[in-house]
Amino acid sequence: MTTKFLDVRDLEVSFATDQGIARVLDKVNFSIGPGEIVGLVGESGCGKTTLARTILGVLPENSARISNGVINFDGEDLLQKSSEELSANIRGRVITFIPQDPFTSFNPVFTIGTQIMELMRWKSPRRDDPQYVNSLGKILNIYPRARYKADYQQVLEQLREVQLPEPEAVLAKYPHEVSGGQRQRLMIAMALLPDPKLIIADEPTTALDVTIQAQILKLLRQLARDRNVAILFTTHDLGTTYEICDRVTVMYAGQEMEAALVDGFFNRPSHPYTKRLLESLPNQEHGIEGIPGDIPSLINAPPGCRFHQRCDYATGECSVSRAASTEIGTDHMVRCYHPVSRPKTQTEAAS
Amino acid sequence: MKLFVLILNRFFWFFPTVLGLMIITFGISHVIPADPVAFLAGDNATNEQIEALRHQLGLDQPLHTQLTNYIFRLFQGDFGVSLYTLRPISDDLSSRLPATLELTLVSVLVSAMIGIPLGVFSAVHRNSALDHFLRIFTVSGLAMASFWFAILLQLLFAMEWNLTPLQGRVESWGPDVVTGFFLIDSIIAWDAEMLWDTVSHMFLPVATLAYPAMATIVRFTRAGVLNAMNSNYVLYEQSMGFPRSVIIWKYVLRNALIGTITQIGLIFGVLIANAVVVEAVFDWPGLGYYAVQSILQSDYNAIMGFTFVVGVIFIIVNLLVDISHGFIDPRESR
Amino acid sequence: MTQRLLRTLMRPSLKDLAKTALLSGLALGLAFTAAPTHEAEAKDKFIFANSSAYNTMDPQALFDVGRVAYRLNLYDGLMRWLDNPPKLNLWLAESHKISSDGKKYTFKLKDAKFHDGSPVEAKDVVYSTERILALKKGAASLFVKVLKPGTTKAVDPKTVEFNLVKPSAIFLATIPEIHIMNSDLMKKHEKGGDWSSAWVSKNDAGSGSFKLKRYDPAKGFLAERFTDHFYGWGDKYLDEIEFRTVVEINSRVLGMMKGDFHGADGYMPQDQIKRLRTSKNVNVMEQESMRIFYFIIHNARAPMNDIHFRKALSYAFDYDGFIKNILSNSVARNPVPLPNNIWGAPSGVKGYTFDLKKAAEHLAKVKKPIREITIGALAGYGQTEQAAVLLQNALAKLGVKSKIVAETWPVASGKMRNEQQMYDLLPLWKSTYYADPNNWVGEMYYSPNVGSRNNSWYKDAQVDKWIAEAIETTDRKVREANYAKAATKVMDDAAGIFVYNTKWFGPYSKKVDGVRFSPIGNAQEMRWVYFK
Amino acid sequence: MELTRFLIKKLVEDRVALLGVMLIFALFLAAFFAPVIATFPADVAEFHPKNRLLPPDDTFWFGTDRMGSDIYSRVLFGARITITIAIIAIGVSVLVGVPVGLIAGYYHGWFSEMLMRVSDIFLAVPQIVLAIAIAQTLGPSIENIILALSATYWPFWARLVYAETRSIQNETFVEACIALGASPWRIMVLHILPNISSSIIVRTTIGMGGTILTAATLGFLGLGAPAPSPEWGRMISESREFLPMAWWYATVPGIAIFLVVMGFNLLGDGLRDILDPRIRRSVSHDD
Repeated sequence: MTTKFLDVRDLEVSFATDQGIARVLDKVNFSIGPGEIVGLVGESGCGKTTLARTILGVLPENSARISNGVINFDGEDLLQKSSEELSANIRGRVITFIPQDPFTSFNPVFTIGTQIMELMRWKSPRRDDPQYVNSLGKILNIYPRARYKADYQQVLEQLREVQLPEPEAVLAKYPHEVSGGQRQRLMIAMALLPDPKLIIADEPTTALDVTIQAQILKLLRQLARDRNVAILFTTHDLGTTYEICDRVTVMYAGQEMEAALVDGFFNRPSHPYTKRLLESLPNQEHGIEGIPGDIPSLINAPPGCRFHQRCDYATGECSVSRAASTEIGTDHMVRCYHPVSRPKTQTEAAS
Repeated sequence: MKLFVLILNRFFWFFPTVLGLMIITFGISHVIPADPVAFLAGDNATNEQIEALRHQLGLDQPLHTQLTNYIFRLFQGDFGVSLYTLRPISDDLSSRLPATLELTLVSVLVSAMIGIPLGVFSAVHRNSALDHFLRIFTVSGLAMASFWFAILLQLLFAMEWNLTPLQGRVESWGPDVVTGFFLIDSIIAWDAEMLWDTVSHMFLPVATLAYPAMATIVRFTRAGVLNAMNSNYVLYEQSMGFPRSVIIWKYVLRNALIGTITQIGLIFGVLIANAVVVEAVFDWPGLGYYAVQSILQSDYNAIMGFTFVVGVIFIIVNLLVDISHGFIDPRESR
Repeated sequence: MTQRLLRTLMRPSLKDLAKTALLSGLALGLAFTAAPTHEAEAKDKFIFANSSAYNTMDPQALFDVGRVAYRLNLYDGLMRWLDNPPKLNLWLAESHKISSDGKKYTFKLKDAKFHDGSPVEAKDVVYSTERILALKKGAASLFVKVLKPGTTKAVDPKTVEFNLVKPSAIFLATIPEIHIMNSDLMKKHEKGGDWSSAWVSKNDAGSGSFKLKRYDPAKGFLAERFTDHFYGWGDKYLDEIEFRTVVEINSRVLGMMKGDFHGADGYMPQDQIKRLRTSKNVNVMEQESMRIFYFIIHNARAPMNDIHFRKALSYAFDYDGFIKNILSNSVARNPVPLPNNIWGAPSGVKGYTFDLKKAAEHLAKVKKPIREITIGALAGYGQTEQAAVLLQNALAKLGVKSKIVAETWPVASGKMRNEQQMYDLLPLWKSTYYADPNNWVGEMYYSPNVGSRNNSWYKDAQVDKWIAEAIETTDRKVREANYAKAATKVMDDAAGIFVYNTKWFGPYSKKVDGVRFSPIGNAQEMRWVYFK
Repeated sequence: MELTRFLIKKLVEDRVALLGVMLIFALFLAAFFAPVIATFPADVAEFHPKNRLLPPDDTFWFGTDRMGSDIYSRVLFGARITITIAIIAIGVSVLVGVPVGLIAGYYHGWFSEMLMRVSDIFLAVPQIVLAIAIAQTLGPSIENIILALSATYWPFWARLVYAETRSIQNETFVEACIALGASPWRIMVLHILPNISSSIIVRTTIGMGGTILTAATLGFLGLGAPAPSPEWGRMISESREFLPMAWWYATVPGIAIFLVVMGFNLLGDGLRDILDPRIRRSVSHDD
């Protein structure tokens, strides 16, 4: 199995709401290998966005609380890092972000150029390159002219790479002056510019219309491959997951249920929830209304597996505790006492 | 394009509004109880003389003729003569306008330069002690009667502690007038003492005018910043690790300021109005002081001239605000 | 599109602007440490803080004591009042002669120069006189009845003669109010028969001891010593005088105490005078002035046309409360329409006292019902309001309703000249315009003056007879007697409520000396003053 | 009416607004019971030159004025004047402004356009300046102050109501009424007015504060009630020539004005947060 260069263990995040404490992430395990594209699938409200934001360290300070867990990234625990350190050395440098809604994620009153160059100013790969750093510049904290030029060139190339026509013109424009698709391409470009190790793409295409979605996704996948950048790709859309992901992790009500390679996931789903999810594929975007009952409230949610109330296989223990995550196939983990389809293990085969 | 339409539209309405203003002032100045002509004619004028003067001033003509004349004269910048000094009012007003403008402009600057940062702070640290303090601070600022506040300041700073001058614009005659703005003129005259004199005379009146203005600015900036901080682009900027200071002071502030700028424009107009009282308290030789003097002398022509001038300034400011708003906010001008 | 272009164009320029602003700021900061600063003026400059604004420099436009300074210091008259009690001195005139019929006054002029160096000649006197009669402003009221336009003649450059319509004993006393203006200069600036009013309201056409250097209606005026002044100068004098308008009384007081001002108006509230006395810089001069405070009563209108009601009014005013408490004894009770300290004032009259019982008795004799009485007051003159309020208070106790109308002086003075519009009562001061009993009782209760200076529509054949006689004759004895009688009669008729005669408390810097007080000039003639 | 019940409930929750309510309540108490709670009720028209300008002590809680009257009592009676001015002036403004706004908003056409232009012109001059001009020409008196204020304030309501009417005009329930052939008046009064009442309430409350300030200012400039009226602005201007000795003379009425205006502003803000969701989202977005 591949080395896990992002490894989330027992992550527990809760939000304070008027009704009470909501455990939005309940002991979640999750990992990504280098250069891997991992889809984080689940209905809206299942906590995938929270997970993304937790990794980035941009949870709303005054309401969210991380009560437990580790986020191992390249051998260091991000949770141990100060927010200053995160924003200076991690965010926008080794981990970048593609937002869900390209329409509102650009600052409306600055030209696109201003905003991209702002990013480059702080996050350009050349940032610490001695040939561009001059001591005075460091003190006065100004953007060295030489580096600016170099960065600007890089930006132009990058924009061409994401297939934006006449990049210079685009840079002079205001966000409201370019189309949604173009904006999302810009977002991708910005995500790639600092040349990161991991891109966190939070439902990057839901705001776009279907035809564009496909292009954008292909583009994203291809660019990631070229540079061997890992992508954490949250979506509620199994279709897109199938198209671009290497691996999938399914979440339900703040718990991860199953994690597997795409092929294993779609062919041998073994968590009851996953199974139902796949069965309801034609209209899966409406969640799984096929299943009686509905998603439990995350506020003082039942202990154990949060799916058990709707699960046909559920037994007493399901409501008491969650099963440990067990490997039931190559790189195929599931957290259930009653996995549905258990393929033969090597030993069984031998005998 | 849109911006041009906006500007055109505003200009299109400029003149009708001014015209309306003229009609209002005319209307008011023609319901006055006492007979201005009798006063103008002097203590011992005979009735014949009064009638002669009335004719000379065209006050014996039918109202509509008078109105048209009035409007024509105003458009030529002729406000008539002061009933008290017989000097053309336009002279008096123009000689006093700079004093008022200087006072109000400085006050606007001060209030903005203090108010905006405070607004941002109280938004960033909302529900902090500072935030709560600022809320009280601003609310009181808006509830304070400016003339009373002015008197309190005088009582403490000038009378009790003798830190600042009590009144006036400068100790003696001020620098040789180039722009009429003493701050600038004293720099042109290269006279440090004069500059300090001017500044020290500004402390109290500016404080009086700037306080409520600042209160408004703080409130609007705070609201604007809070709005912006809950926006997606801030989330994005954070997620991409932009330095917090840059996010707040550059990206959030610019958005928040769109609302604030509009306010500042309106505030400027309001300040010119408040200047009436503040100038009266501080004997600041500007339009307001002139207006109050005219009130004490029942110099109707002067008062109407003042009303008209302030009105026009007010209209122009609003015009500029609308237009500048179009410039600041790119979305306005698609 | 376009405005984006604009914006992109503007952006760098704005940046530069900011930079330059910053740099220049620094530069200035540095520069000012080196910048030259005023050395204190070597000249002796006297700064007077005046309560009312100098709206004009035209000596014939105004005739009030509050702003007499520019008339006294920039202009000269043929004669001038000096000292207290005031004496009439020859000034520009070298001598004067009155014809036996008392109708022709001939003045010989001294050799005097106007500020532009041209000589002061008879034609200038003529011009100035004609101007007063034509403009009918300021002091004109004193002359329109005795002088007809075109009757004043320049016999030769140094001799001028006035031809009166009828003899007038007070004409000489009013001569100082004809301020001589430089006729050539004036005619140069004449516009559309305005007698150069527009020009002279900002400029100086005089021959006075000081010549106008700077004038700003909002600020006041600054004048420098006129070295060629005919009167000549001793070795002690002021080089410059500045009369600055400082409306706010506290500013005047504070300025005096700090030593920024060397003089201020002499009719401040006692509370402030007390404060001034505590200062080591200020020396408060005290002089009995000739400025009586009284209520005009509209004698022609019911119920005031009933003597009993008027007497009731006179008994209903709390003289002691007003003088002792509100004015803390800064003034002297003055029961008649003549200042106690002018000749002709009847001696030993008690006058009315605050006595509600007597008032009630008189009121009982008045035909009922009594309508609501309107008491006027001068907006901005606290004392008139307080007096009015005090009277209202007492009337209320007597069951007489009254309302107070505070209006500005121009409005009030307008109404004072109109029998219908005039208030029932109006408290105000009568200052010294010329130091002659006629200035008071003669102006205020002489029926021919009804509507102009007799604002109480008081008509009494006997009083008229006495005053007429007193104006005609030059016999001091007769005049003295007549004015005394008239004053007493007016008091007995309770034609007005006569309250007090002002004391003048002139705050002057301890540094100066030579201040010369006269009720007419209020010590604002600066040629006598000098720094110790 | 359920709106009022809702308001009361919310206001009790919002402590700041509650403070405002209490201040206003205090003002009305002072006004109504002035004769009772005043220590020297007669001093509004009674003067005792002997105890003139006495500093605060246990007989004269806030000292005495230039006529020797008890300032505490006079300030209480001053509240009556303040209330009268504010209520009548605002009342008239509302009674003029709201109908104008409704009509101009409901009907489209040159007449509406004209109405709005007129109100714009009035808004083009700073209120206080116009008020000064009017009050000055009419001569100093309470009535004229009220007149001046009404004449200058009505456009605010006209503008507001106009905008609100235009905005909800196309909503289905209005169109429904039109379809049902309800008379315009019926629609305006029974359907539109209730829906915009909340913003009118907010504007009016805040307007009160502004009006009181303007009125006091006019009084200070000597355009208000003549002596011996205990109008607050006039008291302050009277006091000036006795400063700094008689500091209490200027301070007390000033504080009175301050508290009252503060009260209306606080209440106004509270109401706005409660009634106007748009602003609530932005202004008080404190998680």
